Amino acid sequence: MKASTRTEGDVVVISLSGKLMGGPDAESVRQLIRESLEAGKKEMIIDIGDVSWVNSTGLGILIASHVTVSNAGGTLKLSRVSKRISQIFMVTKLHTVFETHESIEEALQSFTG
Amino acid sequence: MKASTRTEGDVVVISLSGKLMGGPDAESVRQLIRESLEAGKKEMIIDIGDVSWVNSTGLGILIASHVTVSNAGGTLKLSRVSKRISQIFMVTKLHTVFETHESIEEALQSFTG
Amino acid sequence: MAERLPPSKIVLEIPSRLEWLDLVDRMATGIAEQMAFSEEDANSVANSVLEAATNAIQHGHQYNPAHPVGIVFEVAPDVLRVKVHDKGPGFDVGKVLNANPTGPESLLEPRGRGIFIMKSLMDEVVFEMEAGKGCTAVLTKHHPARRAAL
Amino acid sequence: MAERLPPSKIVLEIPSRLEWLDLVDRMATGIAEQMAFSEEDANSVANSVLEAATNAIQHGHQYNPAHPVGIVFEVAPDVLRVKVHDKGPGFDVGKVLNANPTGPESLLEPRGRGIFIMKSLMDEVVFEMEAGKGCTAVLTKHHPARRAAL
Ligand SMILES: Nc1ncnc2c1ncn2[C@@H]1O[C@H](COP(=O)(O)OP(=O)(O)O)[C@@H](O)[C@H]1O
Ligand SMILES: Nc1ncnc2c1ncn2[C@@H]1O[C@H](COP(=O)(O)OP(=O)(O)O)[C@@H](O)[C@H]1O
Repeated sequence: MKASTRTEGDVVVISLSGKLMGGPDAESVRQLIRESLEAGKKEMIIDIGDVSWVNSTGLGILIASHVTVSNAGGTLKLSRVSKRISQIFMVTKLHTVFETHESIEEALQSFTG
Repeated sequence: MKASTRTEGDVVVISLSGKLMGGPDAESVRQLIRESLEAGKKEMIIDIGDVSWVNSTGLGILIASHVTVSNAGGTLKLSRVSKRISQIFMVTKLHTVFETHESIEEALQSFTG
Repeated sequence: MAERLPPSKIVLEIPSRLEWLDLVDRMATGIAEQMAFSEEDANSVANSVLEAATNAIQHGHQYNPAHPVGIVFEVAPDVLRVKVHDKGPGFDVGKVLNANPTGPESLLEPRGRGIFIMKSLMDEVVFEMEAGKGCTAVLTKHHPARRAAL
Repeated sequence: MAERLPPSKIVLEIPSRLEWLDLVDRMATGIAEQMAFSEEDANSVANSVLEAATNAIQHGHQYNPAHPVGIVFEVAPDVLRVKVHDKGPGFDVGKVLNANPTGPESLLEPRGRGIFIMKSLMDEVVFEMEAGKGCTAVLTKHHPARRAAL
């Protein structure tokens, strides 16, 4: 997995690509979330449009991120969830946990709009 | 491998997709070439832009097609040769045998223009 | 009626490291494609085989790269059976097989979804364990179109 | 200097049918990607391993699906070695190893390019044969970036 971040207004966009599967991936994402919160940014989007697959350990990373941001009084949304990943979200009912958007733009607008 | 043909003016365009690797693939291509020649069409393009890979047995299919069409007094050109396939063309010097074009349109124009 | 061929057997072996999981995905996806499964069923197969392989690496072998994880794909026209084998001690299937990680009290747990995902997406999930022989997850997916055609 | 790890071994076994060659391609491509080979080198590896596997299926096993083709990928940081094994009788390497299918008299031959392609694209191609044990093509590709970094 590779990760990069950028800031759009008050919103931090974290873009992940590759495979999301726990191990070292967990620490990289945790780090990015922590840095954003420390910088006072509490509105975040994780874009997973370029993630080819997620296993349940990778789901754990997304859940932990959601919990950390929520506990800090912020909001985490996801964008560009592939059919393959949304299959797992449906089965595990995690679609009731994550607000998801078709595009990064749509997710940004849901914060600022 | 899947194959489909269409006619543009006097030129027959044969579009291949999938993997080109001999076996039953050879007979399908041979059949399409034969039908074209029997219909009096001697200008042909084989488009391989959607072929993910070719092995040397698949190369044999392209060579046999070239020979059949040339012997009938026609011309066979190729379009959309991927980097991966052109690597094999260079190494085997088959790039000196096949006229190749970046797009089907360019190949068509080289016949009609 | 066409003669029934014996299933084609495809074998993959990877060291117990997460970095090789992507090969498991590529194989599962390639085989599902060759069998002409629907996109949804192909996703089910790939997602489930990844879960079983992840468990074999993590729980079965504790990431010990000296122990390879063995994956056997048995391909028949109307059914795919995938066996994911590790040399580990196995586990108490009764305890986890009926776990439901979708309830409100476990929905935010970071773990405990692998077997549930396999069970939800495959037609059959069985664990075979034998002392000294390790643990094998056996995942089965029928090909609905092929069954209807028989 | 980092400790030299033993090479990771990845094993694939397919029945001797052309329809499974695409799995060989997916594996070779996935491993080359994981090793961070350049696109050109990854193409060299995938194209060459496909040629060796095609020969094992066609010449080694004459498409007999009961004989699996075994492919072992040995991955080290700076080198990939791929062994493609069949149970066939082998062949007279001397006769074919120096064949040049690019001359004017053979340029339009439909066959006889497989070993030449492997030799052109890999750093080393060796055939190991032993009576009763079959034939193994051993293909080696060094990772130039990794070598430079040592
Ligand atoms: N191959 C295995 N070897 C040993 N234990 C396993 C294996 N697969 C699953 N388990 C046990 O079953 C539990 C539930 O597995 P799973 O549903 O995949 O969730 P998770 O792996 O996130 O804990 C694991 O925590 C582990 O204790
Ligand atoms: N694995 C093998 N087992 C037996 N014979 C082989 C094998 N690989 C190659 N050969 C022999 O070497 C010849 C040259 O192989 P190659 O260069 O790949 O061209 P082609 O396969 O198109 O004939 C083959 O025709 C065959 O006789």
